[in-house]
Amino acid sequence: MPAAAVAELPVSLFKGPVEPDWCPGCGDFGVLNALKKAVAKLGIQPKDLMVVSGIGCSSNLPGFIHSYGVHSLHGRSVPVAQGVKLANHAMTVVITGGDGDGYGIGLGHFVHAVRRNIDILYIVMDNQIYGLTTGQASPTTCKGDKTKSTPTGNPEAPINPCALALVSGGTWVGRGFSGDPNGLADLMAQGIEHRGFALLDVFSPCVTYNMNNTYPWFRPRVYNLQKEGHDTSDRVAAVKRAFEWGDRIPLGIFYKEESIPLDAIEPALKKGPLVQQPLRTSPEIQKELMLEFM
Amino acid sequence: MPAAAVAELPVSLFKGPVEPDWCPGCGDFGVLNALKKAVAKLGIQPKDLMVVSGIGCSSNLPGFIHSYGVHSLHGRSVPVAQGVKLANHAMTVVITGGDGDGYGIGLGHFVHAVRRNIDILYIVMDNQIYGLTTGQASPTTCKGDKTKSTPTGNPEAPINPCALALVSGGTWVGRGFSGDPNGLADLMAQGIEHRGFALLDVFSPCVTYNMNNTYPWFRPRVYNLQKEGHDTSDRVAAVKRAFEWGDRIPLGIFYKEESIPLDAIEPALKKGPLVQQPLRTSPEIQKELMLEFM
Amino acid sequence: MPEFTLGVGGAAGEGIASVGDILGKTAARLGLHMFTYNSYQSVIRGGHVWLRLRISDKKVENHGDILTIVIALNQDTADKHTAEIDPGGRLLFNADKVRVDEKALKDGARALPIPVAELLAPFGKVEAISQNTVLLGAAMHLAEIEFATVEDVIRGMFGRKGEALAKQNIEMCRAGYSYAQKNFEPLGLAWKFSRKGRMMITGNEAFSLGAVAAGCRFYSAYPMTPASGILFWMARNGAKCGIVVRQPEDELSVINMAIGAGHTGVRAMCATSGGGFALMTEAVGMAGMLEAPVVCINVMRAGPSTGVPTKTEQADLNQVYGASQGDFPRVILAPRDLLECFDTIPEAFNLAEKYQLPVLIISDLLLSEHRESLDPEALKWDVPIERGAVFPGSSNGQNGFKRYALTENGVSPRSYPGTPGGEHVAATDEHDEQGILISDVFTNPPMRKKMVEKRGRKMEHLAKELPAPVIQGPAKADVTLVGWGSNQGVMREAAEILRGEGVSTNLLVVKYLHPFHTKEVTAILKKAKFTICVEQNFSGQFERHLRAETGLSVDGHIRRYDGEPMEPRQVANEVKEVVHAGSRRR
Amino acid sequence: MPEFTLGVGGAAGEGIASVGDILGKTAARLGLHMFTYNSYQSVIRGGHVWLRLRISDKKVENHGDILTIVIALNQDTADKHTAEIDPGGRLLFNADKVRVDEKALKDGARALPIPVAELLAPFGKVEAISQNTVLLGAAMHLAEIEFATVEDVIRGMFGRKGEALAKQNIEMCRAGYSYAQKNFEPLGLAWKFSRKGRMMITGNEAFSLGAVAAGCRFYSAYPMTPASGILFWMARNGAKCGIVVRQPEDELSVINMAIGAGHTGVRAMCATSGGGFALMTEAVGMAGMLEAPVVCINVMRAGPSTGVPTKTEQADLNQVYGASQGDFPRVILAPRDLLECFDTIPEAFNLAEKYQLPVLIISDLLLSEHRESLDPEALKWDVPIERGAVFPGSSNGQNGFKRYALTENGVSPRSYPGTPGGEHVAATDEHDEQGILISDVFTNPPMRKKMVEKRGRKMEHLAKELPAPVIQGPAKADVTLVGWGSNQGVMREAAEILRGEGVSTNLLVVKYLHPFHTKEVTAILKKAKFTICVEQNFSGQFERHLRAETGLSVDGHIRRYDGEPMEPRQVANEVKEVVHAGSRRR
Ligand SMILES: Cc1ncc(C[n+]2csc(CCOP(=O)(O)OP(=O)(O)O)c2C)c(N)n1
Ligand SMILES: Cc1ncc(C[n+]2csc(CCOP(=O)(O)OP(=O)(O)O)c2C)c(N)n1
Ligand code: SF4
Ligand code: SF4
Ligand SMILES: [Mg+2]
Ligand SMILES: [Mg+2]
Repeated sequence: MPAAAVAELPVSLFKGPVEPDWCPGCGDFGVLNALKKAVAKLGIQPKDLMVVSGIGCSSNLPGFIHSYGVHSLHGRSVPVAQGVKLANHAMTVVITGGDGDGYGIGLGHFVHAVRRNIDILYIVMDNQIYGLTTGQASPTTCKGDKTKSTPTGNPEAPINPCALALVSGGTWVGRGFSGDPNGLADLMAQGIEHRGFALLDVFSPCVTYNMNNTYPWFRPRVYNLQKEGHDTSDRVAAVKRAFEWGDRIPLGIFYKEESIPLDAIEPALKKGPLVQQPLRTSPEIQKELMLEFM
Repeated sequence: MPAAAVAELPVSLFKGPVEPDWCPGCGDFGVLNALKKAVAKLGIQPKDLMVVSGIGCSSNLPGFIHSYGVHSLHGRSVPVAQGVKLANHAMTVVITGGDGDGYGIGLGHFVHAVRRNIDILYIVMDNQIYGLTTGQASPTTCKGDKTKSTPTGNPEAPINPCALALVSGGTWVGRGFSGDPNGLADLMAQGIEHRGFALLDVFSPCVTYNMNNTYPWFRPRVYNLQKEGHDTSDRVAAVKRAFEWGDRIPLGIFYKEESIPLDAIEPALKKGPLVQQPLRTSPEIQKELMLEFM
Repeated sequence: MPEFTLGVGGAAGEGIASVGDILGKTAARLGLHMFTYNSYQSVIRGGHVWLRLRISDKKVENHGDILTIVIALNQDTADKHTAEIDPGGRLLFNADKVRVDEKALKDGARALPIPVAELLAPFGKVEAISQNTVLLGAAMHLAEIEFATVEDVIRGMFGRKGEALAKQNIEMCRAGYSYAQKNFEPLGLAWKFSRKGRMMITGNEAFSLGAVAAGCRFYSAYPMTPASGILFWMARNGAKCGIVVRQPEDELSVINMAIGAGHTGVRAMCATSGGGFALMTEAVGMAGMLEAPVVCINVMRAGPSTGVPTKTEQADLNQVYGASQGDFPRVILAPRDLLECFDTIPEAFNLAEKYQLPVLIISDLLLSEHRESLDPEALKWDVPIERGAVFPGSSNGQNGFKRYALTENGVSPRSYPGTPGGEHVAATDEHDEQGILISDVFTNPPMRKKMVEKRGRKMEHLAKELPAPVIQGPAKADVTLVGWGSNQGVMREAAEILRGEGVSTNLLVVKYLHPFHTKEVTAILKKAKFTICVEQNFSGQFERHLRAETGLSVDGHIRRYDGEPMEPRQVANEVKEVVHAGSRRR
Repeated sequence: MPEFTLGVGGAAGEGIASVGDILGKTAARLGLHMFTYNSYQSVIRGGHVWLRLRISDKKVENHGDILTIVIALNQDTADKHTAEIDPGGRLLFNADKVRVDEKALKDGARALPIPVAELLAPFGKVEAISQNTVLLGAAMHLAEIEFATVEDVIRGMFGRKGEALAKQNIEMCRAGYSYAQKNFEPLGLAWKFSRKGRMMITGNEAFSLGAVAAGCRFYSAYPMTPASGILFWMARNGAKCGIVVRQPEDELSVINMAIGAGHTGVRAMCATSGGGFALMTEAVGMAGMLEAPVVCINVMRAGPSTGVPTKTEQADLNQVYGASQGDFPRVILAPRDLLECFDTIPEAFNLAEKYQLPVLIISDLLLSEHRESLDPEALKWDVPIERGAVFPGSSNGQNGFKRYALTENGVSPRSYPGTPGGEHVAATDEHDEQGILISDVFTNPPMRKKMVEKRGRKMEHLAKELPAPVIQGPAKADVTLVGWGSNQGVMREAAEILRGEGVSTNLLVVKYLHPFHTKEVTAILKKAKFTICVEQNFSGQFERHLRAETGLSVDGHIRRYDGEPMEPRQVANEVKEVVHAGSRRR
């Protein structure tokens, strides 16, 4: 991603063609604003930004930012984004989606993308509910919570996305809160600058269907890891922090390490972005390929 | 599972209708033998045992044991088995499969099954390779290893199945080695007796396609957790152990806790196995249901 | 024949559905017939929601194409629908918020402002959404619906806990009603209320009740519009009906769980929409190979891909027909009306278990989500339950049970897991009679051939059981409309309109898509003078299916694919155009 | 016309493939033609592997149905195949291990024991597998294949590093050769070696080379027989051809990655078999809606479900045709021979990019895995590369680029991500010209209709580009064989046999399955006297497709579904039976 320092851009440059149609007060507004701020600050041109999403309220985000975007299938944003990045690794690729999209139907792709470590920032608007389909339990819905699909309380334990990324070799794992827009923008900028696959789980309350994990519920509970001297190079310590839930819930960077992303070692990308490579192979190579069969 | 103590059965009772067609020396023989031993010891009748698998060399196992079995689709053994268990929770349900099947294409199902905690033992014959399709990299193939699909070395980091189960709320997580048949049978018996979803990852070398993780490679490296005073009630300590790889590789039980499996709290199962429930609803309930619409 | 259609429009979240529910339920209780269709968008708040509720004293099978009363909850609705109101119709609106362009009204239609704020003043500070109840009250007066029954319905909706709330709502509604009584003439519908209590129910709810009647014991689903209604019903009512209800991580898991449960001996069902069904296809083939019974509903919405999730279409036939690789037996059923939603589920389970195969049901947003009145006596709870050949068990504890015995009709007795002496492995690899793989070690071509044929034979036998299609309407007619599934409701009324206009019309609406009644349908079509295929998609998937199964092409077609359901008058008019064009062509 | 067919049989792991490779390559180098088909099982060691290699001095397009020389590497092979050897043929076997029942031999066929242990004695302790090389040597003598060229081939196979090993193998081979020279008469084939060097290549390898010629830059796949050959080739050669090759976690990821790459402006391809394709179907619909180019190959194997993974079948047509919900444009191509495997890839990419849609290629185990000789000059590396309409960029950095502009031919210029001024979101929800969703807030039925029609128009224009099908053989004939894809090879030879026997026969083999040449095919079939559909499946999927597209039914059919490919003589005989039965019916 941007190697040399570049000039900041105005946030307004990223204003999308239509206004977001989220419910008033939805956490996703904060995520959208923070993302615009982050890319503006990093000086990434709209043409060089690709925002990929799945399906869900949160996954509508690419429609609300001026840049390239793919609004793909429910659960498939992660493979689509990896294909985009490998095809043109000069672009900044950001995935934006929901907890159902990424941790439910898309869980396999997510964990494998972490270990594959292609240079992408994955932002999950984790509202612990299926918003767009009007309020069923998601994989991060707390045990016992009542939803439309669990009217007598959810019997399943939630997954722990940050811990999953941490034990799968994640090279950058963080958590934000859409109630803290500046902190969030800052985390996004760091996640984009990180070379490798970065997971940013964001508490982005659904004000319509999740009456448990609301802004007022989060506010007194969240604290900043970086303010408590957490060692971001200690994976086990990071897992321990990721287990924290209840009275104290950590935000910030759990773990980071220098990494060489897959797109930096892939042999076919050595000569530059794939999309810029000529389509013809040389007659020498053609001959070599044929000779193998003779 | 069997509440009262029952008589052991002869292992020969579980002899399947055909001889296994695995390559001579394949680790899966050890797993098959250990499984027969475990169920014989626990006194589970063949009719009460259901072995579910996906597709792969390892997934051929149900064909080689006398019991009920479903040899399902590549990657789908886990949901099929959950359906079986919910339909008849009086049966002992064991899933047997491979690393590609369970941790590759089936990863999402695996992690979600862990958090769902239905009473099943999941045995993965982890040979760190795709055997049946003749030797491609699997999700547990080590970084740098050469395979048919990675002739210049695998650029992706392996996943850590035990750690994944541990951070997803796993209530019983263990690891065995087919080079230690007695230890393996014992782990299987414990995994079956555990009430909840139990993951047993088993090093089961592929002698044909994996020349890195061989019996001689494992033997000097493996050690027994239980012999080193590991605290199986400490989840974070278990994660730390699961990270160990290289000179010292732990076997045994990483973590266990008392749990109430989902099949024990599911309201529709309170009256006994679903398959034994009558199919008609009472006229009172029918009336009640219709009245809701009037 | 008194009848009217009410349209209620506003943004999502403005309480449009509850207006429809209260009025619809009231009508059903009074013994009237109703049909409602809600046109909404894939957005949680905002957008333009437009619900049409048709009420009549004879049975109605679609939302019609008239518009008698419009309740405009916002300006948008007034702007969009004022001009659509029939002559003689009425536009009700909140005089404080909405401005109406009276010039847009048709002759004889009238705009009736309601001073909502004034009427709500006695209630103190209330939520903005309350306007819907006031306007509903006014509409009740216009439509001459008895207020006492409305009171009952509202009370019933809030339940015991909500008595205070119910009371407030009733009074708000009465405020609107009384205001209208004082100021406006009613429509003069001259109802005769039979007071025969009817249910008001959606297609998805009818599927759910059908599942209960069938003895379904396992339901799994992942949320997806327009199939989610079944999941909602099941989540609320499953436990009391003895049904295990699970929402797993994705549709792959959904159907694989259901097949696992079905294989184990319980009746298992799942449902989804097109995109979710795409993910299920591999497992449909598995059910075919394992010979495991499973019932799966694909509720179509406007595609392709995510498409228009809240709009209706009939374009998943190719997908369902072609689901999964290879040749294997499957059944495809397309219920044609609300009652068939109920009846089809026990039928599907009987076929699935007797023939040990996947039964795929095709519905669509229109059929699954519309609300309609239904006689409670019409629901046949006491359906026959046929479970097919089941191995009773034996003391033989050895290998050798022939799960896939080669039989004359292709059906081999199943052994539910747990049955002594019936131990076997059900495998997706090709296998012999015992279930032992023949893909390994020695691929046995003669056995392979026998197994393919055995599975194939099931279809021949099954086909004989299915009721043959019949012509609806006069045996001979100038025009024969041909269609499938949910379009029946609009096709029947279109035919009636056409007959009223002197164009003799009958119709053939197919429910049994596969296996297909090739002989019977061929006979019908060969006799027909002019055939028109009516379907809700772009490419004519059913028309092609018909040709594939019979070799016959229709003379013309009517297709709609903008997401909105067809309307009877529109279809009738198009039929005339098509016939005109077709006869010129000849 | 000298020709012979060698059969080599043994257990998996006994080196059967290498016998075929050495002899096949040698023949190709000498300027002969060859075709080999390996019949194996889904097991890593053991089983019965049976490879047939047909060598001729004229082009051969199938493995034939003669059997001249058999090499029995184990007892099983001798037991199974002794009786199948043609009169005049030879059975070579290891005298130390295998017993032959001479009575089973046909008249004039002979069993020739080779004292393998004795011949290998000079080499010291060698692996058991070495018997294959000795027996191969003996076969070379019988078939009069020049030993010097065999030497070259073996040396080439072991490469520079394996010189010592190569030498040992050559000497082992020579031991068998010399022994046979001394003891047995050769077959008397009287070859004339042109020494025109030919390639020996599989269909999967031809697909791979075709991808290179097309400028494919991204290949993703998850291992699945019989498509894995492409992945193996790509993994080994991708980097040097500038192709990114990835094996992700499953087929869902495979195709979604490829679509992401294709959307971004590189030519992206993926391949799988039926079960994997089932998982890909949802994304095929996504490509249709995003209007993203992607090429995907479904290499069929015997189904349903896991089926018989190492056996051939043509039963995925329904699946590919019906892949994904809704109506959207797609192209389906079925290459009919080895060279078309190569040619079809550039063609597919041109269509995919010019019309911005998914192009689905159907192959099968027979076509993809068989090895055949091929003239290197036949490979057209310099194919036209047509990328379709691409937005060049502009300085306008605002919203407003019309990615989905409504155009006459339905194609809207793409903007590769990274292009200034072309920013837009490609969405799977229905959208307007700019790509803004029309599923939210206000569903816009007129725009929805326009977009469905725009996508639909692409197919009409595309259809005009595709070469029309032609009759092969005489223009008029008593029998017209109709088929598709890989069956062409066997159908052509069957027709030749029939013509030789006085039954005038021609054939129509369809490559362009969708869009379909309805007009042209109808004209051909209407002119035909007696049509027989030949396909490798149970239900007649192509026969039904044909009827769906033309309304025409064939007069008879020949189907095989035991997993083994058809053979020309078998087909010719069945044709006569079908004609006989059919004309009696008439
Ligand atoms: C294959 C498939 N299954 C189901 C759906 C229906 N669906 C759309 S959004 C969604 C859930 C969204 O939840 P989440 O990702 O948490 O997003 P949110 O709306 O909460 O932001 C579902 C199940 C779909 N579009 N595709
Ligand atoms: C959907 C699908 N994709 C691919 C395959 C092909 N396939 C069969 S087994 C296998 C891998 C098996 O690996 P693993 O699970 O590790 O088992 P092993 O053979 O190593 O025991 C694959 C990819 C398949 N059967 N189905
Ligand atoms: S439903 Fe929830 S997640 Fe969706 S827009 Fe509304 S508040 Fe946001
Ligand atoms: S290939 Fe490997 S995993 Fe498969 S049977 Fe042989 S040794 Fe076992
Ligand atoms: Mg969510
Ligand atoms: Mg493996």
